[in-house]
Parts: sequence; C-alpha cells; structure tokens
Amino acid sequence: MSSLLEYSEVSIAYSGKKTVHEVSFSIDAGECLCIVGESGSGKTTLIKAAMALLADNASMCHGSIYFKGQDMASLSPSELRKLSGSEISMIFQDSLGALTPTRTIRNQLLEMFKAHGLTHIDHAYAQALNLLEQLRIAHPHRVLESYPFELSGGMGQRVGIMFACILSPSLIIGDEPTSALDVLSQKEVLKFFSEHKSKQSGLLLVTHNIALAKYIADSVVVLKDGRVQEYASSIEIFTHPKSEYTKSLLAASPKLRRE
Amino acid sequence: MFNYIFRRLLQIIPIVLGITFLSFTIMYFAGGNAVEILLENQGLAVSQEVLNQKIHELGLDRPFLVQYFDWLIGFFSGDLGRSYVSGNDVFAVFTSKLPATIILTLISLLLTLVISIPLGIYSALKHNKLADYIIRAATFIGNSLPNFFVALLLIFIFAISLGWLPAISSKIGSSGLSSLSLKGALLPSFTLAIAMSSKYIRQIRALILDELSKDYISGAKARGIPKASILIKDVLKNSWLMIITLLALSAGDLLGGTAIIETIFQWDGVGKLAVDAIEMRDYPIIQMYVVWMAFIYLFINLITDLSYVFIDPRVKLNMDRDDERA
Amino acid sequence: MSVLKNTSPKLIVFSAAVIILLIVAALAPLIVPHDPYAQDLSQALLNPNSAHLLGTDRFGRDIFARVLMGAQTSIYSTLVLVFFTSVIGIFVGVAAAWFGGIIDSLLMRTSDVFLAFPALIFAIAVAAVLGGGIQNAILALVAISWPKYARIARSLSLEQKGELYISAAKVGGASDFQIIFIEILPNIIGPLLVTSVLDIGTMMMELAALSFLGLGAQPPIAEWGSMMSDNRNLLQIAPWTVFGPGLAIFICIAIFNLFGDSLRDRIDPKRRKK
Amino acid sequence: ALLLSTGCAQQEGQSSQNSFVYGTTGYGVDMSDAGLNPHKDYSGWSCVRYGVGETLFKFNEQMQPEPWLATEFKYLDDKTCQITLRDGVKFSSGRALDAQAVKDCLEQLIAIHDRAPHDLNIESIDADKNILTIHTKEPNPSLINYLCDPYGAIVDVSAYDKADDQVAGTGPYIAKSVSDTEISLEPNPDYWGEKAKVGNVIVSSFTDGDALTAALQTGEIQGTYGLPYASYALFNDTNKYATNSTNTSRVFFGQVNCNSEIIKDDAVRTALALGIDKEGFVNTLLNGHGAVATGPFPENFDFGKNKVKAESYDPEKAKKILEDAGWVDSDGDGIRDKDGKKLVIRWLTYPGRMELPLLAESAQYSLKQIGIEVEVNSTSNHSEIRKDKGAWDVYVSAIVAAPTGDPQYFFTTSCLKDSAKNFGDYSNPELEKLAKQLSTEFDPQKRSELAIKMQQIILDDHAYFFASHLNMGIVTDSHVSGLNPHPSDYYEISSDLTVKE
Amino acid sequence: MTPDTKTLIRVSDLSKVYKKDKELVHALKKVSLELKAQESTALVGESGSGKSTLAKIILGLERPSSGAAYCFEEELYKLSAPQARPVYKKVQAVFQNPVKSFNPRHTIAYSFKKHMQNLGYERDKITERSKEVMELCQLDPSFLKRYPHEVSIGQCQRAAIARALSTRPEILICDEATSALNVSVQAQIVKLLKELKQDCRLSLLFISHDIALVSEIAESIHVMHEGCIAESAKTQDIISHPQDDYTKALISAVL
Ligand SMILES: Nc1ncnc2c1ncn2[C@@H]1O[C@H](COP(=O)(O)OP(=O)(O)OP(=O)(O)O)[C@@H](O)[C@H]1O
Ligand SMILES: Nc1ncnc2c1ncn2[C@@H]1O[C@H](COP(=O)(O)OP(=O)(O)OP(=O)(O)O)[C@@H](O)[C@H]1O
Ligand SMILES: [Mg+2]
Ligand SMILES: [Mg+2]
Repeated sequence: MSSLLEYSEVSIAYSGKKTVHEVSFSIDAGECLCIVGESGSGKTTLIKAAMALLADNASMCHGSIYFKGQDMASLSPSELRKLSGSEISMIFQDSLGALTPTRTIRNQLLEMFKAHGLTHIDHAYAQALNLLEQLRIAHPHRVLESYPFELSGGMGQRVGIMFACILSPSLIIGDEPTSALDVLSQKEVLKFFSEHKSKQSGLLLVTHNIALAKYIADSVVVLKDGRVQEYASSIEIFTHPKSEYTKSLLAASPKLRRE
Repeated sequence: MFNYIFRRLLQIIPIVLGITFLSFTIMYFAGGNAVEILLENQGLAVSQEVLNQKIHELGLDRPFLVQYFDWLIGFFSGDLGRSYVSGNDVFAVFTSKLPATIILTLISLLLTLVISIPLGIYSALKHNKLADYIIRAATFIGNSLPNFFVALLLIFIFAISLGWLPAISSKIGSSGLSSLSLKGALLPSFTLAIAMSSKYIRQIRALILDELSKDYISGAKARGIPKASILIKDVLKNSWLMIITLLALSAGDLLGGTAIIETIFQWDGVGKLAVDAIEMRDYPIIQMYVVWMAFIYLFINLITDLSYVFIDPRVKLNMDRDDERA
Repeated sequence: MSVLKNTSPKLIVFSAAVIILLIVAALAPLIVPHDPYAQDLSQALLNPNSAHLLGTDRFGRDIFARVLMGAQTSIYSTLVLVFFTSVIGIFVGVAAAWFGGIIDSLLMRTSDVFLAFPALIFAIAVAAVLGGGIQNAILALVAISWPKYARIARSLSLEQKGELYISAAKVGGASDFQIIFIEILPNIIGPLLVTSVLDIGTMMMELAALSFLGLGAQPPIAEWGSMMSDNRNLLQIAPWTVFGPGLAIFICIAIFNLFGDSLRDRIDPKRRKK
Repeated sequence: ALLLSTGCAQQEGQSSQNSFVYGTTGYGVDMSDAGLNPHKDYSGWSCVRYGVGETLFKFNEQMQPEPWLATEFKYLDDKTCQITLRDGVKFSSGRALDAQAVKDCLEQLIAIHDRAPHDLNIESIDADKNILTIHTKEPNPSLINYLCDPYGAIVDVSAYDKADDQVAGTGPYIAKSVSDTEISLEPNPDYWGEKAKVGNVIVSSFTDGDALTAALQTGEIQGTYGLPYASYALFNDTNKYATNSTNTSRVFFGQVNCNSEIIKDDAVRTALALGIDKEGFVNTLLNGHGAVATGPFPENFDFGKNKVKAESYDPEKAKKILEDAGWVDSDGDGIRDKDGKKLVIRWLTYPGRMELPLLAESAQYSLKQIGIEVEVNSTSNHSEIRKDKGAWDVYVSAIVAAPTGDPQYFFTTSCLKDSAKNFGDYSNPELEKLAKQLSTEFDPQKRSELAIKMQQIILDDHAYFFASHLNMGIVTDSHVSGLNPHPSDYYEISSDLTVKE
Repeated sequence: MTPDTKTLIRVSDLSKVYKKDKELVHALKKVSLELKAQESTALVGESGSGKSTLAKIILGLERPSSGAAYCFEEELYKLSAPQARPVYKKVQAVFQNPVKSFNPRHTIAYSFKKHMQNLGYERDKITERSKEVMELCQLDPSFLKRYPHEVSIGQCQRAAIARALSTRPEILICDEATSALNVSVQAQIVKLLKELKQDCRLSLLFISHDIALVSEIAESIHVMHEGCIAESAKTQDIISHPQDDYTKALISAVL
C-alpha cells in the first residue's frame, strides 16, 4: 500500500526564485512526521503546497505531492475542495488570520459542516464544543459565539485545531500548532494528537518545539534554506544527529533548570 | 443602542432647521422671485404694479427673517404652505409625486444590484482576463453615456423601433397613483440602472480584488468551503460595508428624484418638481423638498451607520465609546 | 529607468495613454484640422465625411475639431474637480473614522447637510455670489460632491481601524496625521481610486448640466458634456453630433479607468507580479 | 338618474369610436396654465385652447377681433363700450349665457386676476338681458382686444367647482377631469355651434421635446404642440403625419443697454444690427420654422414686418461704419479697438427658450467676423443680472409682442421710460409723445400708422434689433385634421377637430 | 531610592471588561504589578488569561475599565499622539501577531523608517540603523525591501523585534515575541536581549508560554490565571517552589 502523503522532489519558487529545493518525504497512516528547521527555511511554503494554497507569486516548479497515491496537482478544484477539511486539514501558523474576520466562529463552523454535507449538524456541533473543552477552553460556548478579533492568540490557535480535527480527517497538517499555547494546553493538544494517530491517521507537524517533536514524532525532517538536512526516524535524529545543523538545533533548545 | 438611535434622531431637528434656513437664505439672496419668473415664462410683459401687487399678496415683500419664521411656524404646526406658482397645497403636491419616485428608486436599485453583483464578482475572479476586459469595457460605455442619452437610446430601441414598451412611462389618461405601472417603470429604471451598475460593477470588482488577497481566503479554502460560498458569505460580506455605503448614497440621490429621467419618460416624481421649484424660486416647495432630502439622508445614513455594526463586528459606533468614557 | 523596471507593462502603456491624452488636450489648438469655432451655416449637419471626420453641427462647425478642442476644457476641468473632491472627501472621511467620537459626529453630520442639500440650490448660490465661469462651477461641484467620498472613505477606514498595524504605528509614535495618510490611506486607496476615475464621466456631465446657470463653459467654448446635451434633440436626425463627443468621453473614461486599474494593481503589493 | 346614465352610455359609445391624445408642452404647472379656471394666472389659455371656454371676441388670422360669444360692439363714448351677446348660448352647467352671467364672470375676473384689472381698466359693468355695457376708468382703445385674451373666457362663476377645478364654459368640449398634467375632454352635447366630433380627447402635458417626439413616433399620442425644430424632419412623411404651422408674434429680439459706454457709440449699435445673420438663424438653426423679423410684429399684422425698415445682414457695411467711427484692429487680434478699448459686447440671454442660445452663438460668430467680440452669458439667472446695469450690453430675450393683436402693448411694456421691461433705460421723447397719442387713439387705421412710426423710431435709434418670429407648429397623425395653430397661440382644439378611422 | 530602582511601569488594580452581547468578559481582574528599571519580569500563564490585554493597556492601546496603568508615570491611553510620543521613545513593544503589526502596503524598510523618524531618530542614520538591527536579529538586511506578506512569520517576528529595538528603548514589552522562532535563532535573540539589558539598561516585560525560556531571561515571574495574578515571585522560587495550585500544574507540565 502506498503511503498516506508523499512529497517527491518538490521544489517551489517565489517569483521565479527557488526557495524550496527537491524535498522528498512520506507519511504513512498512523504516523507523525515533524518538520523542524530554521525560521524562513520554507516549512510553511512546503506544507501549503500540499493543499494548493501557495501565494499568487509562488509556483511549484518541480516534483509532485501524492495523497493516498493521487497526484494533488491533477485534482480539479472541486475535488480538492471535497478533500480539504474532511480528508486533509490544515492548522495555520496564524490561526486567527485564517478565519473570516466578520463572522462568528460558530457561523463558520456550521458553514464547514454544510459544505461537507454533514447530516448530523447538532451532533457535530456538540463534538466541537467537547473538543474545545478538552483543549482547556473555559467557555467554549462563548468562544464559538465570538468573532476572531475577540479571541486571544492561544484561543485562536485552539479554535484552529478544532477546525482541523472536527471532521476527523485522515491527515492533519499543522503549522506550529502549539506556539501560542501554555504548557497545560499544549499537553492536551499532544494528547489529542496521539489519540488521533492511534486511529490510523497521519500527522504532519511543523514545529520549533524540539521537546514536542521528541514526544510525538515518528520521523523528522530537518530543513534549512529550503533543503532537507536530515530525514530520519525520530529516535535516530534525537539520539544520533548527523548534520551539524541538527546538532546545533538540539543544543540550543532551552531547558528548565530546576534547582 | 436605543440611546444612540434616539440621539441621532434628535439631531435631525437642528439639521433640518439649519438646512432649511440655509436654503431659504441662499434662495433669497440669489435673487429673483417666483412672481417675476412665473410671469416671464410666458413671454408676456407685466407692469411693475401688477408685479408688486402679486409680490405683496404672496408676502414676498416682507423682511427675510419674517418670511422664514412664518414658514417655520407653519412647519411646526403641520402646515407647509401653498406653492407660489400653482397655489396648491405643498404637502399634498409633494406626497402625490413621491410614489413615482419611490417606485423608480426601488426598481432601479434592485436592477442595479442584480446586474452589478454577479458581474462585479465575475470580473474580479477573471482579473485581467478577457471576460474581465469585456465587462470593464461595457462599464466604461455605461459610465461615459449621460443619462439622457441612455434614456433616448432605450426609447429609440424599445419603444420606437421594437414597440415593446411605451415611450411614455406613466399611463396616459390617468393621473396620480393609477398612472404608475411596472411596465412603464422599466425603461426609466433601466436607464438609471445602466449608469449605476457601471459604477457598482467596477466598485465591487475592486473590493473583491482587495479581499481575495487576504489570508482568510486560504483558511476557508483549507476548510473545504465551496468557492461560491466563500465569495458570498466571506468576501461579499466584508465588502458590504462599502456596498451599503454606496447604495445608501445612491438611494438618497434617487429618492431626491432624477429630474432628467422624470422629464424624458414623463414619470411624475419629485425630482422635476424640485428643480422647477428651485428655478421658479417657489420657496414653499423648495423647503418641503429640502426637508425631505434632509430627512432621507439622515435616516439613510443612520441606517447605514447602524448596519456597519451588524456587518462588521470590528466597527464600533460612537455609542460604545461614549459608554466607556462615562 | 529603474522606476520602469518595477512597473508592470500595462501600467506603462496606460500611463503613456493618459499622458498622450493630456498632451493632445493641451495642444488641441495647434492640431485641430479646422477652426473649431468657424461657422458656416451652409455646411450645417453634414454627415461624417472625409473633410469632416465626425460631421458638422448645426452651425456647420467641424465636430472633430470641436471634440479635440473640447478635450482641453473637459479633461482638465474634470480632473481638477475630481481631484479636489476626492482629496477633501477622503481626508474628512478618514479623519472622521480615525478620531471617532465628537469629531466623527461633527464631520459626518456636516457631510449629511451637504449631501442632503439640493445641489442646484448650491450652484445657484455660487452663481449668484461669485458669478458664472468654469472655476465657479468647479467650486460649486466640489462643495457638493465631497461628502460622497467622505462616507466611502469613512466606511473603508472603519474596517482598518482595529488592525494591529495601526496599534504598532501608534506605539511607533505616529501622529494622527500620519496614521491617516501613511497607515490607513494606502490600505483603502484601491476602491477610492476606482471611485474617482469613475467620477470623471459623471463630473463631465454635471459640469455641462450647470451651464444653464451660466456656470461652466459658455459659448462658443467647446466642451464634451455640453456638446452632447446641446445636440440631444438631434439624436435621431444627426446622431453624429451626439456620438462624436460621446465617443470622446468614452475613450477618455476608458483610458483613465484602465490607468486607474493598473495603478491600483500596482499599489496593492499582493497583486504585483514581479 | 335615468337621463344621466343614458347620457353616459352614449358618450362611451362615441369615445370608443374615436379618440385623440394631444401631447403639448404648452400645458403644465411650469407654464402656470395648469387647470382651466380663466381667472387664475394663465389657466385661461388652457380653457380657450382646449375648447372648454370661449371669449366674447376672438382673433382672426390677421389678429383682428371678430365676434365669438358676442356678436357686435360699439363705443358709446371714449369710456363706454356696448357689447351685444350671442343668443342661445348655454354654459355646460345649464345656465344660459346672458349679460348678467358675463358681468358676474368679468367682475370676478377683475377682482382676482393679476393682469386683467390693469389691462381692461374697467370702472363698472351694466347688464341688461343680452346687452353688456362696460365703463372704463380711462379711454381704453384696446378693450376689445383685451377681451380676446383668454382670461376673458366666459364661464359660469356660480358653477365653478374648486375641488376638482371644474369650470362650466360654453365651448364645444367639457372637461371630464382636470389635473396638473392632464385634461380629459368630452363633447359638449349642448354646444351652440357645430358639435364636436371626437368622443374623447386627452390633453397631456409634456415637458420634454424628445419625449413628445418619441410619443408621436410610437403612436402613443396623435398630435403635438411644441415639437423641437429638429424633430420636424422626422415627420416629413405626409402619408403618416401632417404638419401645420403659422407665424406668431413671439419675437426673439435684443435690447441694448443705454447705460453702457460702448453702446452709447452709435456706430457700434448700427454694426450690431448689421452684423446679425437673421436669415441664417431662421433658415438653418430654426430649420425654417420661423420668420425673419424686421420690427416687433410679424407680417400678418397691418403694421407688421414690411411696413418698417431695418438693417439687414451686411457685414461689409458694418465694417465700414466701425472703421469710420475709429474702431480699428490695431493689435491684429481680430478685435477692433479704439482709444485702447476693445470692442467687446456682453450679451446676456437665457437658455429657457432653446432658440436664444443658438441666436447668441450664431451672432457671436458673425459679429466676430466684423471685429466685435461677443461674450455670451446665457444663464437662467438673467433676471437678476439684467438688473445690474453695469453687467451687460445687450439683453436678448423672447416676448409675445402683440398678445392682443394691438401694437400698444409692446411699446408700453418694453420701450417707454417707465416700461417694466425697458431694461436698457432707452428713452426717446418723440416715442413717448407718440405713445401718448396711441393710448387714446381709437381708429384702427390711425393706430397702425402710429405703430409704424414708433417702430421706425426704435429701429433707427438701433436701440432694439429683432431677429425672428416664432413659428408655431402642430404636427399630427395624418388621420387627424382640423387642428391648426393660430397666430395668437390661443386656439387649438375646436369642433373642427376630426379623427378619421 | 536610587534612580536605578525607579519604577517604570506601575499597574494598580487594573480591570478590563469586554462586552460580548449581554455577557461580560472579565479579561483582567484587579491586576497590580510593577516593573523597575533594569529589571525584567515575565508574565506567564493560561492562554486567554489577559496577558496581551494587560500589555495593550500599558501601551495605551486599550482603555482599562477601572484601575490604572502608569508607564513612566503616564497613563498612555489618556494621552494624545504628540503627548504620548516621548513615552513611546522609551517604551516599545513586540506584538503577538507579528505579520499583522506591519502595514501590508508598506515595505518593512518603510515601516522602520517611519517608526524611527517619528521617535526622533536622526534621519541620516536611519538606513544604517535599520540594517544594523536587522543583523542583530539574525536577519539579512535584504529583507528590508520586502513586504510583510513576502517573508515567513518567523522572519517577520524578528523584523518586529528589530523595529522595536531600533530606537533604543528603555523598556521592551514582548508579547510572545519568539514564539515563531526556531530554537537556535531564539537562543540568539535571547542572548541579544540579555546583552542589551546589561549594556543598555533595557528593562523587559516578557510575555511567554515557554517557562524554560522565561527562566533564562526574567528575574521575576507573574503567573496569570483567569484574569488575576495567581502568584508573583522570583524566578527560581517559582520554578522550585511553586505555591499556587495553578503554578504547580504549570511547572510540572513542562516537557
Ligand atoms: N476585543 C475583545 N472583545 C472581547 N473579548 C476580548 C477582546 N480581546 C480579548 N478578549 C478576551 O479577553 C481575554 C484575555 O485575552 P488576552 O488576549 O489578553 O489573553 P492572553 O493572556 O494574551 O492569551 P494568549 O496567551 O492566548 O494570547 C480572552 O478571554 C479574550 O477572549
Ligand atoms: N510571497 C512571498 N514572496 C517571496 N518570498 C516569500 C514569500 N513568502 C515567503 N517567502 C520567502 O520564502 C522563504 C520560506 O518562507 P516560509 O514561510 O515557508 O518559511 P517558514 O519555514 O515557514 O518560516 P517560519 O518558521 O518563520 O514560519 C522565506 O525566506 C520567505 O522570506
Ligand atoms: Mg512558517
Ligand atoms: Mg496574547
């Protein structure tokens, strides 16, 4: 069986300037892959390409991305739309920015349900509330009734996670999904991701948080300047890093010194 | 909220006073008087005595402030006076012409929206493609033709050449409300809608282009929301603020009547009444018109300001601010 | 040259077209094929032909020459008009949105008064106090048209007001003036630019409409809007008398709009393709 | 009730047979003739024009009074006029027309109308059966002419219904309904003369010439009054349309401002008169729908057109006169000057009458050819500007020169020292003297002679120039006949009106 | 009291209530804290507990519902732009959402320029200083030419830090200012901040979720929970002996 998601020699250019160079990796069902790397190395660019969300001036100049064996580039916009959200979903680095500013979260959630032909909307809605609660949101009702600008950064991020997970997609792509969360919430998110993994779904996470990667990743891609520095299983990377860059990353990770 | 609305409604009073006083002053000092102009229109000369007598009859020889306060007292006691020209009751004359204006306004706004929203969106989606250029070229034509020209062209095509619609919009042989018909309203409404749509299409296109480049569009796409839905519920909703503003301005203009269209199509609305009154210095009618316009604009702008809050939650009215200060 | 490098070819083409239009308008007296004022009643209402490209009007004047000549009056006065109207209106609108509170109420109620006030009364007042002439017509129209821009600019600015970049600018010590002009304005200029180029056509006609008050161009000055409305009765008999200036207005509007669009695309960094 | 209902049925039958919709720019609030009550503003015009009311006398084509509701008149002395009324005339209210009814009507007229009391100058009226005797305060030679004015339409004042503005007249038609924009007419079954032939006539007010044109083209209306000149060409097909026109005494003319330095120069005034191409104006700009004028009155008047002499278009002569007077173009800009002063004429006119701006623009060019610069100010604010004697040199307007067919009117309103419309403060003692004579002269022949002399004076002084007379045209569907314009502009719909199937 | 220990920021009994439909959201409840010269203090705590709100009020971008927040003895939210300018010379901030804090229609360089100009930086040195701070923040100066949407979020965040530091403020308020940075870059930024603290007497109000990071940079910590300050103490005390239940949970949850 082919893997869930496969990047094969993907190169991406902004206004003709190549930014991501021949990146290849793959994720199987029930696996979590973390991309770590330098800020500005092309992580966001890379994952946005999977869902055809690249900016106007960006183009994928080489390689292909396969989801369940299907070339994403060959999908028609409506096929892609059907996949989006229900099969593959994305947690944006700027979660609040990815929500329509003039509509309540609830309104946008219901729209998403309708767009994917959900019949048990009440049930799904209750699930969303549940999920938020599980992610340590104190007043999930209020949050759902809020407009994006009324939420704090961490709340927005958790709403983003909720959006990405609510339809139980087989692949969740997360762009630094916990960067704005306090550690307790982070824990819940990780717990939730683990559960998700155990349901044979894939995870593709971009993160700076080495501890997080250690905790959840099965394999890790280390990216710098748009090139893969190292691609190996999690254990291997964290115990025997090969590239210099990986080593420096691991060394720089701050640790809590308890006396 | 209610406080706010109440306060805004209260503001109407000083503004109406201000506007009417201003218009009265301007018309007074601009010179000319109804009697002279009236008699002159027929091309007959009248002796100065006759003029003076008539001027006296109408009270036009009284001091300016007296005339204004006289009108004001009448206004507050519900008497808007009689036209200097026709001698008819101003309120009755004015209200008899309002239905035509309102019908025309509603139909042409509706047509405008129906034409311009889809085309504007389509043009934005096809940004700088052939379809976009075609639509834009059409709007340039619509934008460069004056109303009277479009009107005459439409009459020529649909009434004279094809004979589908009447050239005269109000039914001959009937007057008042019964002379208004939907069929008759079509040509004048289209005339107005063509010019307005040309503007709206371009405005909507510009707005949508602005919105389409925002991040939340990616978000919606990633959630699998259909494009149409994104356009209507997200993009358009964000653009409503501006569209509503434009609509309000147009509605205000239209409710003020469009003298040229009314004249060409013989559609008896307030626009021509007002223009004639201004030319004839028929103060009572001018004042009625000014009051109406003030009311319309204040009312429409109040509604728009309120609608901002509902459309865009980020917009806060002054009321919130004041509450905060308090 | 380096300026041109960053500019889209479209913008170059359309700005060139605008410049040509302005030059043609400025040089019109030198390049007219006939004397635009020379009447010859025996030549009245001739069909377009090789001698008279757009035919002649009822005074036997060459319409093409008059259209060329009219470019001067029509284009320059409309541009001045649109410029002042939009600048005043936009400033008031953004200021109202930005300051809010009493200033907002004050500015907006003032604009309500001007909006509600019948334009004709205003024009009459201007004509009576200042006399006729095109400058006064422009003055009258500016005075009654700015509120439209104010309202549009205000509504657009209200959306921007809550954005974080404004907060950042505030913390960066920006004055109110800078926030209005440097922060908010570039973000709302797109739709406003569209509005103002659209207004070129409207204003041309409004200028013409005021000529019956003695405001605006007086005979024999050629001016497109007046040419159209003066010859309106001839639409069925001598359509060229109306189509000639109509075509000129169309070309002028198309050029300014296309220019406006490409300028707009250029201002929006996200639309700019390098 | 039975009678009434049969009456209605009959009329309905008639109206279904033939009907006529008449579009006119001559009716409406802005013409101040909306409604039919002759005692109000100009509504009398509508009353007479649309066949509802009739006056005691009516003008013939030469603008001389002829009997109508009255059969004859005679002056008992300078201040007393005896009028004999027609027998067997009934108002549509049912009341018979007798001297008392006429007296009631005229007394109300002078009580409430604005112009009539002054024009008619009536002291008192006696009524005796069908003999009406009018005493005037002063000798009034034009009394009979003034009685032709539509405000003199005789209606049954006791039957006037204010609520729906219904008047009871004696004309061939009765108004079914009247509004500011429309009058619906039906035949008067008791009319004293030949009965009306069209069952249903609607007079519809138009304010736009193009709308009028289009409506006639689509057949929504069958007759028009006030069609724009340009549109006549669309109705040349005589199989489908009929055009009838006549000259009126409405004249397009200019008066000079005698307070202006430049105008005081006789050469300039003469050159002005010589430099206007009246023929071109009438034939090309008005499409021939006018008549070149010499003096204020058109050809069909005894004392009209050819009886007086005025300069005709002669640019060469004008140049010479100016040259002789010292106006030369010394700086080569095409404009003559003298003592450092340019020959610039400020021409004030208004666009309300579409012919006036055309005249201005045409004269502007022809005068330029002889070295006179004309600055045109065409503004609806003209009535204010003309009060400022320093703001203009020539005022060009349109006026009905002889609404009553009588010459006196023009001079008293426009040319005498205390005339309301003598905006340029022209005065000539000789003219004043003749005017006095005219006001007391009863003999028509002598009045004509006086009028000719007076016209010649103002023309010789070059204080006025007359460009053209308006040509009034009525264009109808070719099925319509009997609808002809009249030089007085008073009579339109009559029992002659027929509509062929 | 020596001038060195002057209180720069003083927040007393600060409350902030947002109206949400009919409901009231208490974002801050009677919060008090102080920041002394040359000190750095951190705000950690539950997401949604009001940290950003507090920062905004101190910066004068929101009005408190009650209580007061003084920054250099001024209540910024009460001042007009010209009045506030001298204070902003001394206090700067990095916002939680770095991309949104740049005007989308301006290049980063232009935003820098305006920022420095307004705060009275010598005009002829602006370009030079822009490049300098960019480099300090581990960014190539070529990024100055870009528009905010053309750089990655982490890059934008560094640009925001660079902008805030460009005018050499005395206080820097960092709202999750390093959240989008990879650890190696983050370490360098932290190093930079520490140096500035040493050499340029910079005081920091540091809002973060990363307790490990906070422990490196801040001398004291305020733990926020549901709009209140749950606990305030010296950094080591909090890490070693948390008193409050919430603090305990927080510390023990660190991976
Ligand atoms: N404009 C607003 N309208 C209504 N509620 C708001 C608004 N801004 C913030 N809030 C609410 O105030 C509370 C505090 O928000 P704040 O942004 O200060 O949290 P925070 O501590 O910064 O959290 P995070 O760590 O997630 O950024 C939240 O419950 C939030 O929903
Ligand atoms: N629209 C664009 N135009 C030009 N260059 C861009 C654009 N967007 C991103 N870049 C550049 O491409 C590179 C990769 O950006 P990307 O956003 O993928 O980085 P990232 O790895 O996600 O970084 P971070 O961790 O900071 O979010 C960066 O150097 C950025 O400056
Ligand atoms: Mg990224
Ligand atoms: Mg926050």
